[in-house]
Formats: sequence, structure tokens, C-alpha cells
Amino acid sequence: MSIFVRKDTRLLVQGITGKEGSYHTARCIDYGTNVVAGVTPGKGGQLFEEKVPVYDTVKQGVDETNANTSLVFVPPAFAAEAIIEAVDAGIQIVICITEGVPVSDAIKVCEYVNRSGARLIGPNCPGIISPIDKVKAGIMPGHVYAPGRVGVVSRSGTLTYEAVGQLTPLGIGQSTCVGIGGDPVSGSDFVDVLGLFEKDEATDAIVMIGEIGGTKEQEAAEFIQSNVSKPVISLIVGQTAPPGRRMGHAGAIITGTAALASSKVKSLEKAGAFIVPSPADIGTTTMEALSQI
Amino acid sequence: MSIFVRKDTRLLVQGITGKEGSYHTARCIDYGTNVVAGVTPGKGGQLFEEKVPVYDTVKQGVDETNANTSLVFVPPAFAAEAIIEAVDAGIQIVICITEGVPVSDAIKVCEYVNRSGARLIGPNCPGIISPIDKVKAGIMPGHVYAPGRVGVVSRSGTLTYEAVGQLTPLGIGQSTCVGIGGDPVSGSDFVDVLGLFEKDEATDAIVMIGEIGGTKEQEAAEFIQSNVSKPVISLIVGQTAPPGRRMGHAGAIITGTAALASSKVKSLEKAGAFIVPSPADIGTTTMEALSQI
Amino acid sequence: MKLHEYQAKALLSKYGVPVPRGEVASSLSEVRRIAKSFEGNCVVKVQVHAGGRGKSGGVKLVKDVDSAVAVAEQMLSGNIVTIQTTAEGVPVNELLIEEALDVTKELYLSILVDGGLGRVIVMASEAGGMDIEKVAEDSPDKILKEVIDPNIGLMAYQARNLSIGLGLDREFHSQFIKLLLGAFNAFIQTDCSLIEINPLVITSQGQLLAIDAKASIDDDALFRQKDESFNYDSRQELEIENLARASGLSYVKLDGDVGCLVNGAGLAMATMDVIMAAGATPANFLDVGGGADVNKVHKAVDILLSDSGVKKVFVNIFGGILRCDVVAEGIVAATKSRKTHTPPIVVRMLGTNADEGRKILKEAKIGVHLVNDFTEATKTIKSLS
Amino acid sequence: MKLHEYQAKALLSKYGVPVPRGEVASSLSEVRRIAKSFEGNCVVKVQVHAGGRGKSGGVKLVKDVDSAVAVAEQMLSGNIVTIQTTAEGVPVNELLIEEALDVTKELYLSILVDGGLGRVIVMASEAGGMDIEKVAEDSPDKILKEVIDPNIGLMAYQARNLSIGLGLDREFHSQFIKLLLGAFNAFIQTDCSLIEINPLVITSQGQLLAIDAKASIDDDALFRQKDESFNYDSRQELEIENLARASGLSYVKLDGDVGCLVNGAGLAMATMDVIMAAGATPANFLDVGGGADVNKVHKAVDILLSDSGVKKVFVNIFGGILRCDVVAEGIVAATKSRKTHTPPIVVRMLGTNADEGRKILKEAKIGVHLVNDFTEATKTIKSLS
Repeated sequence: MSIFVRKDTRLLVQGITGKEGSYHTARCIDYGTNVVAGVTPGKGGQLFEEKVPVYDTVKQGVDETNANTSLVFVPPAFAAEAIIEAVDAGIQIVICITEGVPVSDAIKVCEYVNRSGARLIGPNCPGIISPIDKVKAGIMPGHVYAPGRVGVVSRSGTLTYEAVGQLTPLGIGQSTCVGIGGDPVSGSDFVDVLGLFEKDEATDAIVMIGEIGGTKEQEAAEFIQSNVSKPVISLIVGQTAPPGRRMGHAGAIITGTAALASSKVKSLEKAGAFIVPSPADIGTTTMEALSQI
Repeated sequence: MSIFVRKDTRLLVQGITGKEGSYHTARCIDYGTNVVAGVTPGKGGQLFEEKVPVYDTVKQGVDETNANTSLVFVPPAFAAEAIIEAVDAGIQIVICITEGVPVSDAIKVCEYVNRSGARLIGPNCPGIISPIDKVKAGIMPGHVYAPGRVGVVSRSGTLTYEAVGQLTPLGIGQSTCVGIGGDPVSGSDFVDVLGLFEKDEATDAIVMIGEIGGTKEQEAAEFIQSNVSKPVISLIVGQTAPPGRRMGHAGAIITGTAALASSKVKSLEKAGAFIVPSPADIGTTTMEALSQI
Repeated sequence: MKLHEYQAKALLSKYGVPVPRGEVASSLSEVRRIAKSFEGNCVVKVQVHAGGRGKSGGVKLVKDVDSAVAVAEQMLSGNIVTIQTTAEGVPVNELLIEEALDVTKELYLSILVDGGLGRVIVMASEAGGMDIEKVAEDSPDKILKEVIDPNIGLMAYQARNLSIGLGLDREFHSQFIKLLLGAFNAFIQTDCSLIEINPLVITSQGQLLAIDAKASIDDDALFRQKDESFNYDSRQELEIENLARASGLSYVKLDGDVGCLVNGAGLAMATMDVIMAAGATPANFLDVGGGADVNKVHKAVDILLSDSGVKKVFVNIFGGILRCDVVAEGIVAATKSRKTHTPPIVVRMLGTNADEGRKILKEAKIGVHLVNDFTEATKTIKSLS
Repeated sequence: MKLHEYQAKALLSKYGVPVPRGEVASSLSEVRRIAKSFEGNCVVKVQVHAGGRGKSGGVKLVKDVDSAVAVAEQMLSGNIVTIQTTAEGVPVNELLIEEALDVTKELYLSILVDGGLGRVIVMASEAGGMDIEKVAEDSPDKILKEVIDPNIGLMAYQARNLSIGLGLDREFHSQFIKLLLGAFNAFIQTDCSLIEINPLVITSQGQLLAIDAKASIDDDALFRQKDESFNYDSRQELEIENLARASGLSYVKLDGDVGCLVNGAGLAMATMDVIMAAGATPANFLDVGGGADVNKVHKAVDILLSDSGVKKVFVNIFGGILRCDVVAEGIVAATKSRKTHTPPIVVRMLGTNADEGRKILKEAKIGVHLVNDFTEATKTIKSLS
């Protein structure tokens, strides 16, 4: 069984009629995802690709289709509200792709979602894919992935594809791949996902891809030390990033010693993770770790 | 055992050096309450009545004295913050006497306290007294009360004294008397207190005193019907109040049919409560109810 | 604190809620000028702090300027009595003259505090222009409700849910959402306890408008709402109530003849109920409060007795914070300073320093009737009639 | 978005935080006028978007007007190089001239977002004027922290807790609380990602003042912070970075010679790391983004190559949303439109339409080096030097 998304995932797409929303919804359907509804205020009543009903509100969509998971593509200024609307309508897992959500919105919305007992992934994340359950709720290129027993969790989109692109040719398939997103404040952190992978019977090892900025990797290291028995293979990128500059992701900025890649690597090493020496070695390091199980 | 306040209550008084705060703190001590600390910003280091240490912050007071309950006398504009300060410092039960707290503050603060797992009584309430445990955390005249097995819960201050003034001479003592306060939004409602009295081994019957305005009595009636096995003796005042006028208490205003005393009496009657026909009959109706146990 | 309709509309308008064009007038010349600006097609509405004015002739549609002036003259000539006023009614000092509009749909919208939930709620109904209480009773399914999380406020999607629930055509959704978000903002920013727009209309031009509006500000939040431009219209209250407020007393005038002086709001209501149950009628609600001193009690007695309808007085004190001897001294002082006849006073005193209080009253020989309980009190009150 | 010190102080001052008297000057005549207003007793500070200016001569205390002008002349004459700038430094276009103050105590105060907690935190320390990172390492007990609940904001008691924790005399508590509440308000209202006051001082006159201040606005919130009076000073950025920003590209200039063109921030950093690990040095960070079209890739190549330090280019694309054929077409278009020599380009393409992309590059015969993996890529890059 995969984590977050599964065979019984009934996906609702918020912003389904937008440029990004419509493109990726079609790709999700192609991959095998059960997309049951779309939402765009003012466009209720339409059919997306002649099969997915579009609603004006999430409530209508959930009432009509029993959607349980939502994928959010709405513009940054409206993303926080879209997430809250989904949670209030009873959606259990909200995956927010939108990049550029103000941090203060993210703080409020994460607190709200936590309080409600639902789960938020993102914002500014590539989403979630489960090759074993053939469910894709995100923007990743599905053909790169292959079913298997390694879980992947990452702050970065394309770097995850890179990682999987190294794993799959080596015969290392994936159980679930989760992008937690590149923003400083996000709904789910490494710790949350590591905890789920640790409990997940379909996962034997975890590839964790971090980067400079913040302390999410240090928190992960602490968690790994005391709570994760499965091997963790870890890559941290941004060793060569200059301090004080935002490297694309809002969260990827070296603001102090802890934010340095070297600090993060040190913590993870101490916690017993397998350290990937260079981004070129994700596949081989994982292979090595798996051979020791 | 009483509810909310008990022998192990260690009371901290917020606003202890104010006029009301100092007067009532002294009365609480006289009654037997273990007042361990006071708080008035800017007056830390003083001793109240040469024995109770005064601190600048609740945190200091709790750290030094292990206070577990707080009694709040600060002016209305600062009451919400005082309550939050108490909860953040680890106080479990906050009793807010202050009258005139804006409703929007009360809404926010009640939500905050509930979320934190602590308990708020009030605002705009007379507090709590337990004659059996000899603890008074409030402004009621202690000498009227006598230990016994009847719990009292009320939206009104002096009317509670009136009720107890009728009970005590009839030999009907009290386990705990709780004033939930006269404001439209308060930390604890009838339902909360009824639930605790139902579970309380020291309480055999409950006197519940309501009034016009809001629907707290109707909610109590629903709760009584399905959750309270002990006899409930209920008085609702304001039968003669004109609609649309605030009768002293911020919450005592007839805004619609449900807010009428008659609606409330009807609900409570249906729920099986003993109805006190006139405020003159609190004692006799209770006596009658007790005789049927 | 109640606002007048025109004040409520000014507030709403400030927060982006569309309201009809209109102006307030307190003289006939102003009425004429304003009515002219609408070419005579206008609505004249009395501005009073009481509901039910429509059924009492307080709202009139006119077609020309002379009719507007005639209607206004009649309205300004005296008090208006509605189902929500006393028999005396309330004075009409101001009129709101508004453009007449062609309405195609009437809706109901309100924002208020739900004490049970401890939250602000928004209520909406397609049954606009009617008594919402009656709608709630007769067809509760016609009332839609959204509960507001205090931490995040009203969300646009909640407004959209209501707009859809009301069955509005899609073209009106964005107008409705904007209007409701504006009204909610006004509610929060000015510490309202109620905003009610009834009816909220759709005009034949396709515009959503607040045709009638009520608003009240939370009395307890007035200390931080000082810079608001709306002022309380004390002319809408009885002189005696304004006097009581100025003295910090909580007083409500009623139609009976037994004046009541009590400490505590709950006990004061209970006292009124006891009087009524005994077959007499209370003249007022009066809570002297816990922190009263001799002067305040003196003042309370003065105000109580300034109501010529008061034929006897019932003082009911359960001493707690307020000591009975203080009350007794206040009564004695007030009685002694009176130049006219004092009606008979029945006094029940219990609690803190009750004995001292009774002694003071006895020794002052001002002829009060001391009683011990409610039964004796009501008997005495009845015997005095 | 970083603010200059004077902008940060104007913001703080607007929210009630006391700052020294001072004015900005960009010419020597202005400097003379302002210094005169302080009778020569003033501090002259370069206004640049880089920390560490104090140790690099960017802050000078002077005693008379002539010295102020002399110091200013020197400062305005060229770039300033600090530990946080490139070797080239950043231009000095503006100076802040402030009154000199007699300081008795230096404190540290900052408001920032703690990503791990998902909350705003306030940090304070009695070790003011120092590098707070160093304080955190050497004596972590000297750093106080209050975590802010997003629903209720900073409470006065939290500010009081800090004030007491800092060991301030009681007479300073209310000043400190007011100052911190003001700074917090500024932070929230203008969507800051950082406000740092270091040092926050107590003067010999007993006043708390923000003597130095840094502030940054959350880039992602700029869309709703339009009416703020602070403008971004693009002169502090390299021309090439301004160009990239204008084209919607995420670009950071570095000191190496291998230009990088990558899709995705994470992969872009990974690419830089791979280059460095291979013993070469990246010339830049460049994420073309997921939604790029041929034109944007063309533009990206142009910008990349406008850096004369770039001796070779590494294009590393993992096609996802962005298709490899689109990137290939962009590269071909850019290369063909160039009038000068194009440095050698190493291309690694995987994912969506990788084969098509490689085919386009091959057929265009623009001499790119197609590689299959990182190992081959680094080998090729090294062989090109």
C-alpha cells in the first residue's frame, strides 16, 4: 500500500479549467488516477475532457462525487482559501501545487489544516505519485517512475525526477514519491513523510532529498535517529550556493550556519543515514544501502 | 470532591493589586482558599497582605508557585490577553470575573482556550465556590454557602446568592456552585458544568439558573435529556422582560422566540427538569426534587 | 448600541456594500430639496430605534415632491408607535429620503453572534423582506447558515456557497460575494453585534443593494470604536433611561407601578418576575451594580422615583460585594432629601451586613416596610395597592 | 525583497518604533546640509544590500561637518566590498546620515519565520551589536525566543516576558513592549520575512531606539504590498540579474566559468554541486522554470552568455512539464542568432521528449556535446578547459 494516495483515491482538481490545471489533470488521468471532479468558480456544469464534472464549489464536488483528495492549481493569491475550502468540504488530503503562496498565508493555512485533522502537502510541490497503485496526483512525468519498494521524499521537483531517473534504470522501483515542496513553511515536512514510510509495509528504504535553507533536514535527522528503522538514503543539494541568496525555491536560502548543506549532511550522517556524495550518485548509493538490508 | 476548584487548587490572582482584585483576594483567603500568587505587571516583588507574592507575569508566578488556577480581575480591554497569558503559562482553569469584555474578544479567547485544552469560566461571572472543599475563587459572599450535596450552576451572580440563601436555611448544602457568567459568549456553558456535576460523586442534584437571551438553556435541556441522570431543578428569570432590551447582562436580551424565558422553560420541562415556578420557590422546589431521589 | 438605518447604511457603504442613494432630513425644506433630487420618486422612512415601523406607517413610497413633503410633515409631527415600542412610542426626529427602486427579488442577509456556538454566523434566506423569525419557524430549510472561524474570518467560498444556496443566477455571484465580504468586514472592524440587511434586493437593473439595514455595535467594545462617525442618538431613549446611563446604572423603563431597586441583573429580573407573579406590575428593571456606594444608591432612588408612574417601591438586595448598610444609607439619604411625597418602600435585605442595613432603615424612621422573604414582600406590595 | 536600512527605519517608524533622526543623501551637498543639522555630530552609513559593511568601512562616526563630507565623498566614490558581496562589491549610491547617540546598552531583536515550527518567532538577546549566529553558537542561553500563534499574534505579555528575560530595568518595560508590538505590526502588515534590529539600544537619555535595522519583504507577497512607499533598489543587483528577473528567470551570478541552464531549482543546485565536485566552478544558478517556452529558453541562453566569464555551458534538463524539444529549439534559436563566438555547450537531456530534443540539437549542427549522465557530463566539461 502506498501513502497519501491509493487505489481508493478519488481526486478533485481545484482550478481544473486553468492552463496548468487542465494539462496536468489530463496527465493524471492518463497515468490511471481516478479524477472524479473539478472545481472552478463560475464554470460549474461543464465537463472536463467530456468526462469529469466541473463544480462551482468544492462542497458541491464532494457532495456529488465523494472526492477524498484534492489537487490545487489556483493562483497564489487564492491558494490559501482554496485549501481551507477543500478541508471544510471534508477533503482529507490536499495537495497544493501552486508556487508563490505568501509565507504568512502558508502559516495560517497550515495551522488551520492541522487543527482540522486533515493533511496538506505543499504548497509549491510537484505532488505525489504512487507507481504501485498507479495513482498520480501531481505534475511529475509519470513514465519515469516504476513500481517498487523505495519511498522517495523531496523538497524539489525536477531533482526528484532526476533521482527516480537514476533509480528506475537500476531496477529500483518506488512505492510512493512525495514532494513536500520548496517553501519555508509547508503542510507536511520530512518528519511527517518519514513517519508514514516507516510504517508503510510497501516501503523498504527511503530516499530523502533535501537542500539548503531552514532546518527541516535537521529535524528529519533527529526523527530518523529515534524513529526510523528503515535505511534512509539522503542527498542535500546547494553545497555551492552563496549565502543570503534565494536559489529559486523560496525556502532555499542560506540564512545561517544551520541552513548550510554541510550542517544538514552532518546531522543526517550522525543519524545514520546513507549520504549521497554527489547528485550523480543517488542510484548507486541507494543500491548499496539496499544491499545491506 | 468538588468540580473545577478543589483542596489542591493553588490560586493565582491576575490584577491582585487593583481595587476589586485586592478586596476579593482577601475574602478568598479568609474563606480558606490557597492563594499562592498574584500578578500585576510592574508590581512584581511586592507582597500582597504580607504573604502572597506578586509577580510581573503569570509565567513567573507559575514557575515560582506552581499555581494551577487563575482568577482574573483585569480591566475589560486587557482581559482576553490576561486569559491567554494564563493558559500559555500552564494554568489549567481560568476564572474571569471581568465584566464588559467585547464579544469578539470572547469568541477569540474561548476558541484559543478550548484549543489549548485548558478551561475558562466566564467572563462576567461571580466565579466558583466549593463549600465542601472550602475553596472560593470568586466574588460571592462565602458565609451564605454551606457544604452539602447540591451543585448550583447559574448565569447570574446575585441570583445565585439568592438561590443559595434559600437552600442553606432549609438544610440543603452545596457541593460546588459555578457562575458561568452573563455574557453571550463564555468559556463554559451549562452543558459543560452539567456534565461535570453528573460525573461528580459529591453531587446528588443540580440547581440550574438561567435567564432570557441566547439558547444556552435549550442546549442544556437537550443535554439533560440524554446525559443527566441526576435531578435538575431549574429556574429561568426574565419572564417579564421586554423584547430587544439588554437587561443588565450583555447576554440577557430577547432577540427572538428562542430567547424568551417561556421557550427555555418549555425545553427544560420537556427534558424532565423540575421547574421552579417563581424565584421565591427555589428552595422548596429543590427540597421536593430531593425528596424524590 | 443601535444605529439608525442611515448610519448603518453609511457604515456598510464605507465597506463597499451598495446602498440606495439617499439623504437624511430633519426639516421639511431639506425633505423638499432631497425629494427634488429624485424627481419626486422616492421613499420616506422614519429613523427610529424600533422595528416594525413599516406596518406602523413609518415608510412611505411617493411619486412627487409635494407628496414627499406632506408625508414627511405627518411623520415629523409626533412619536411613532410600533409593536416594539412602548405605548408612548419613540420620537421621529429624522427621515431618510431615498431613491425609489424597481426591485425584482428580495433576499435576507444577516451577520450576528451565535452564543451557543461561540462564533459569528452569517444567515441568508431567499425569503427576504419578511420577519426572519417567522421564516425560521415556518420553513427552516429556507434559512442558510455559515459559521465563521474566528481565526480566518469569512472566506469567499462561504459567500459563494450562500450565493448558490440562495439560488442566485451565476451573474450575481460575484456581486453577492463582494457585498457579503464587505458587510462582514464592517461587522468585524467596528465590533458589531448585529448587521441585518432585510431586504437585500436585486433591482431590475441587475444590481444587488441593501434596501434596509440594521446595525448594532457591541456596547462592550465602544471603548475602542471611538473614531467611528456614527453617534448614539440618545433622543431615541427615554430621558429617564439617559439619566440612568449617565449615572452608570442599568435601567429599563416598564409600564407598571412597582419601582424596583435591586443589585445584580439576574436578581433584578427575578424580582420583576416575582412582582408579576403576585399580580402586580414592575415599573422598571434596575441593577445598581456590585460596586455601588451611598451616592449611587441615592441617585438610583432619585431616578426611580422620577417616574411618576411609580406608586410603590421594592428594594431587593442580596448583599455580596455591595453591603446592605450602604444601600440603607443611600435610601435614607435619598428619601430625606426629597421635597415631595415618597411612595411606600418595601425592603428585603439579605447577605453582607443585612442586619446593619435593616437597623439603619429602622432608626431613620422613614417608614419603610422591612420584609424577610419574597412571600412577605409580595404580600406587602399587594397590600399597599 | 531586501529594504535599505533607511527604508526599514521608515517602515518601523511608521509603526511606532523609535529610530534616530536622520536623512538620506546621494550628493555631497546634501551630506553637508544634513550633517550641519546635527552640528557635525553624526554617523555616515552606506546604504547597500549587503551585511558586514561596518567592518568594511561603511559606517563612520564623525565630529564635524567637513569630516562628514570627506567620509561621504570617499564612500560614494566606488563599490564597497564586504564579506557578503562578490569580489566586485556593490555600488554605494546613497548614504544615511544620522544623529550620533550616546548608547548605554546594546540589545538584539528580530522577527522572522521559523520554517520548522511553521510560525513567526521573535528573538531577543542581551548580546546586541554582535553576530547573532555567533551568539547562538557560543552562548545559546543568551537568546530568548517567543513563538507567535498565527491566530492571535504577538501578545503584550510575550513582549513583557522578553523584556524581563533581557534583564531590562522595569522603567524600560513599557517602552520595550510598545516598540516590539510596533515592529511586529510592521512585520505582519507588510508581509515581512525578516525584521532585525541590531543593535536595539538604550541611550543615556533612557530611550530605546533602533540604531540599525534590516527588513525584507516576502517576495511572494509583493503582489499585495503595492502601496508601500519602499521601492526595490535594483542598482544593488547586477545588471544581468535584473535582466533575468525582468524575463521571469531565477538567476544568481556566481564567480565560476561554467554557465548552467537547468529546469527546477533543486536540479539547478544539484548541477552546480556536480560541477564543483568535478573540480570546475559554476558561473551561475539558473532555473528556466517549468512553464518555459522557446522564447524564454532563448532569452535564458542570451542572458547566460552575456556573462563574459562564461567559458562553457552545461544545459541539464529533466523534461517534465517542460519538454526537452522546447529547450532544444530555444538553444538552437539563441545560438543561431548570436553574432559572436558561442562557448562550447554540453547538453544532458532526460524525460519528456528527450529523444526529440537531442535530435533537434544534432540536426542543427551547432556543435553541442550531447551527454547521457552526470559522469559523462563532468568529464566533457573538464575536457573542454
